[in-house]
Amino acid sequence: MKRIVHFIALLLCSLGLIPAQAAEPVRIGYSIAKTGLFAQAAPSQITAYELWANQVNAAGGLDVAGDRRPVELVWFDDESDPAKSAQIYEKLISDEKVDLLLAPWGTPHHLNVAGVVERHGFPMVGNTAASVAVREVQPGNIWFSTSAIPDRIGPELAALAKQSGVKSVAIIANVLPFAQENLQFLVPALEAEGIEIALNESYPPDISDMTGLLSQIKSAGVDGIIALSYPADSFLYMGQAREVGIDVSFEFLLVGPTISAFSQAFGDFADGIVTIGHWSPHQSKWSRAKPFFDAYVAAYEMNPDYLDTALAYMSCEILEQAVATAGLDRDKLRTAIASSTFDTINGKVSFEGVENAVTPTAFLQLQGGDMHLIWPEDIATAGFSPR
Amino acid sequence: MSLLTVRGIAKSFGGVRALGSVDLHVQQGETLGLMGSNGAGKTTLFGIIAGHIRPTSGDVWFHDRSIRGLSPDKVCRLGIARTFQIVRPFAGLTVRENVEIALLFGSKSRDGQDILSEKAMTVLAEVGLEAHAGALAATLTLSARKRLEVARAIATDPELLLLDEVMAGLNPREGEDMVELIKQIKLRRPLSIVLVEHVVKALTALSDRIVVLHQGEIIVDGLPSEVVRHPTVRSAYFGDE
Amino acid sequence: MTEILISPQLAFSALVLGSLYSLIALGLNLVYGTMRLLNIAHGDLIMVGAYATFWFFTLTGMSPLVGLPLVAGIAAAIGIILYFSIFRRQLSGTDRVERIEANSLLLFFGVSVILQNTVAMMFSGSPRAYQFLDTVYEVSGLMMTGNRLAILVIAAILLTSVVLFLSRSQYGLSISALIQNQTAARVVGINVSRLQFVSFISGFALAGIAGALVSMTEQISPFMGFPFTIAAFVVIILGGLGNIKGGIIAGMLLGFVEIYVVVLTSANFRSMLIYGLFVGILLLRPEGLLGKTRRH
Amino acid sequence: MTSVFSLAKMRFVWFLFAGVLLIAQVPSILGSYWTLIALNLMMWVAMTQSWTLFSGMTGYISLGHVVFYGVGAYVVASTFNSIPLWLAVPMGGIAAALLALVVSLPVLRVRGPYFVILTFGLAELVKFSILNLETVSGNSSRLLFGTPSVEILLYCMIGLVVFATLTTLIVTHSRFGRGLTVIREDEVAAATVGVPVLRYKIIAFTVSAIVPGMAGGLMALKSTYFEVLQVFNPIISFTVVTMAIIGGSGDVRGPFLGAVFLVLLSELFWTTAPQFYMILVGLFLILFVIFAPNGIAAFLDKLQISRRSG
Repeated sequence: MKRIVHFIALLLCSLGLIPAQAAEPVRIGYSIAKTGLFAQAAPSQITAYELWANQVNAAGGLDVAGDRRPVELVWFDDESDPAKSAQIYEKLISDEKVDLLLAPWGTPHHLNVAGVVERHGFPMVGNTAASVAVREVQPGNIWFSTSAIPDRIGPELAALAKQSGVKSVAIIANVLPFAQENLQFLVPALEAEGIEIALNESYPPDISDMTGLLSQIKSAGVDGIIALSYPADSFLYMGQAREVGIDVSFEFLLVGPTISAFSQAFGDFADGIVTIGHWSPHQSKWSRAKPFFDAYVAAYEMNPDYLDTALAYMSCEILEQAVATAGLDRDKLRTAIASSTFDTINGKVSFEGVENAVTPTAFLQLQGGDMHLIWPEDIATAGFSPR
Repeated sequence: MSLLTVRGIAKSFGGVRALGSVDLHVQQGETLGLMGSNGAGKTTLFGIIAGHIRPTSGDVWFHDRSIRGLSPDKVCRLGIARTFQIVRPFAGLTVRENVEIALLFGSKSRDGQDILSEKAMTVLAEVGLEAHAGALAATLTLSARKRLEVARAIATDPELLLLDEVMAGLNPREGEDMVELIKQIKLRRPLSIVLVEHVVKALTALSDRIVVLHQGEIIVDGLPSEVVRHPTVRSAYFGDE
Repeated sequence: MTEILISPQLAFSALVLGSLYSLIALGLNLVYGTMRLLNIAHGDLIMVGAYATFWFFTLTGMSPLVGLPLVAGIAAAIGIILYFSIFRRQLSGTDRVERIEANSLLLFFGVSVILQNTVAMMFSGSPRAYQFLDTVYEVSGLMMTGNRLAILVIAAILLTSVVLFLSRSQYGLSISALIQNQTAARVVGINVSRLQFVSFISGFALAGIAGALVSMTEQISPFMGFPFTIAAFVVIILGGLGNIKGGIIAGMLLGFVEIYVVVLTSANFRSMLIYGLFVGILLLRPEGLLGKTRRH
Repeated sequence: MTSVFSLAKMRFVWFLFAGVLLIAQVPSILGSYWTLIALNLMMWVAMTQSWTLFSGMTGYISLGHVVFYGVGAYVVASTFNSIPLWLAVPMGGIAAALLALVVSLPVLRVRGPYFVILTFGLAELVKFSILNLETVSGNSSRLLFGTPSVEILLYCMIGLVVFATLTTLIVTHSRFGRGLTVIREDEVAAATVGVPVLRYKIIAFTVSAIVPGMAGGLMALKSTYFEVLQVFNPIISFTVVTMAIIGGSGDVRGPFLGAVFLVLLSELFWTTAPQFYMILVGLFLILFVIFAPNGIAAFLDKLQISRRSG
């Protein structure tokens, strides 16, 4: 019920009854999808931003090349419309005159905003964009922290499947871009690994029952299932796969399992599900990982999204460390982000062009209610365990 | 050669027969009365002639061309106008605008707004509604609406006018006025009329000839004087044995 | 292929989906049929029902099934507020039906926006879910998850009881009469506005219950309602607006088409075929499958 | 539509064109952000104006206007870099009109809520068909780099607004327009007095698809990323209907009033109360329908009358 308190506080704030932060704060702007198609994905990102801001302020403020200043988040609702998102960054930069920018949610928004930050020469560290399209973005003022890019996921996933002893797979894919991009690179990769594709079906985003699809998969008698799914259909898949009695050793869902609600809905049954993600609190090599996890759970009474929340928080850390050295000067900041190496909850991160050059494309598996990195070896926190 | 010829028109709605092979012809300039109890098929016949209803079989000729299956607006522009038993004025428009529309689309004339309004006023004068020209059609009394219905029909400058129970629901006085009105129209305009009416007095007063429809069949066709003497009609309308 | 087609598994899923469609359509039909209001906030009432159930369950551990009357009550309460604050005024007006329909479209659009964003503001947009009745029962090869079985049973009970109520009880008959013909109903001395009120809030209550059922199997979020609204409209149009039985049949039909089409063709064509079927049927039968032809 | 009001309307139209000229100055005066707002505003006006041309006048409320917008956007996005834009955008308009023409015959057979939902369903059908098309052809999303500047798009959009407004204006005062309005009044009666109902409906429906088609094409160029679900988003249809009804449909002024009102209103709330601006917008919609059920245009007329008489 924290939410309600929160909501009342916000009401009072916006009515100006509660005085806002004092003392020359650093204003950090971003747009979020509070409403519309992506509204249910956005919180995973916002919570990261808010948590980070609170932590920084609690620690006496943001280190701006030496002197500490409080941070103030400035955001607007982009209604899940990428065009509106671009509009908002235009406003944040030219009207609101914010000092720093954080990224919006999702690939379409990132790509639209890329044009704006480029035009204004305003550096921004991206997070939740995952598409080969990011490579076409002209480098300079935007960087993508993610390593979950389809043309890398394909081969890696195929390799993981191979290593996990998968001989034949069934693939079902949402027709939306991210899933289709993955499909495009996955199929050849699987063939290269000599894994037979027994079934390959796409389905529309508003599919409301998968029994037919799953029955076909069941009768195909495969030992691996790769569902290139979005959150809603990941839920649908889980619930009905269970009913139909799907029983394979390797089960992969693209987007969904990292969401806290997912494990709440399926509990133990979700155990063994593999998904994309390159962060886990269990990786002891990353000293910041566990503290972040604990702080998040304490603040929001739920687990962070292992992919989006982690990415969002990483981008904050990168920005924080860059500002610490370079201050708010955009050119200095740009060079700092482009050249330095950062210590994040996801370990060391540095950029080449627009891409994260360090973090490997990795996979998570739900094991005993926890998310464990199972691929690649060097960052794995557990081995793959068949369902 | 007659103005309107109906040949073997039959119509059934979902198996229920409304009209069974009706033959009918209307001569140039004549007023034909159509008589018959409720559900005899009078309105259905009007609907078929005016193009609102597709006949199951049979054909309708106007002058020397078949108008079977033409859309109502084409039929109208060919010169057949009809009124509805339950009047349907353009409630949101003024009385004058109602008539203007009919002039604009029904008649072949293509006048500017001013001439149009003038013409509309003359038509309204003809039916005695000029006083209400500016009023919204929705606000009219029933008898006024019936007149508007007639005005709109004659404004399309028809050769054949189908009047569907224009007296229904009117009190005797209004009824007589309506009879008078139709007589006047008939005098002023070179048109033929088919008249559906329950009020036998009005029917006989106006018609040159009367046809009696009974359960979708024509049972009598003759001069008013003959028809009122016909046994079936007497039993049906005057309740004699 | 064929053994999949004849497998009871598909039939079961089709029944579950169909009964859900029928249920959400029923609520909408009651509101439209009696008042000619296009309730495009219907799905959002489902969303509210889902959230209420979720919170009851997570906070008090109350079983969604036990909570059904409570959730129905909440939805009905919203209905009551809306009826007295907005819609009674709308209906008392002497506007043409088209106007009422157009305006109701707008009013409910507003209501929808408000509901969605209030919930989003209070509970955030993040998806929620809970575990309930998810043991899988097997009956001679047919596997049924508890919560899906529950959906089927409850929906079936509600549908039959409403249909019986409308066709047997005096009160129900007068509602049907009202749906058939407003003016006639007035003439025969039926207290129209009271009946309208009753079916208005029953429509809302049914939406709430549908939401409770949905929440047992799906993730819920503040903006989950729209697809349900659409489904409901597709169904009641197919069944013929205001035709209660027609709506139920159409709902079932849609459920079966959806399930079997995926198997027979490809999942990829699912939405195309659903809407294709919908458009197609309307073109062949402008008044819906079981609608009566209206005269203009 | 008595002469007094059409005079009032004419005057209003001059105001509008003055306003449009003013909006053309936005880029140079108010800068990039407001240019985007202006572009949106003009887009909504164009969309709503074109909607009014058919739905406003005939009373067939279409909830599928987005389909034309989406088709236009799709044409431009899919031919990007292979066909010059000055050609592609009009092609978008033509494609949309063709679609309208093809579906008009069957679709226009149904009335009332059936039509409302049918148009919606049709839009969804096209959306999913194109989505499949894109999946099959293996480009589920498209990048549009090197599109014309927002200023240029704004000027083109203003052009569309002028075009759409003039069309509606000419139509409302034409024989054709009067035909359409009586179709709204009573279709059967209209036919009986000789109004070619079906032909008129088809023409109006087809013409009303051109502008949204081109508007969609232009808006596709505004963003670097094209995704089918975005340009066929049903919310666009809802917004158009909302603006039309708020403004007062069946009247050339309505779309301007409706669009300006809603865009500025939400912009205002959106910036001042980001947490719950949508709720405020929702409330406003409701209050609006209750207190000005016939739209702003009618509301203004009322004021005019009362000023005259009082």
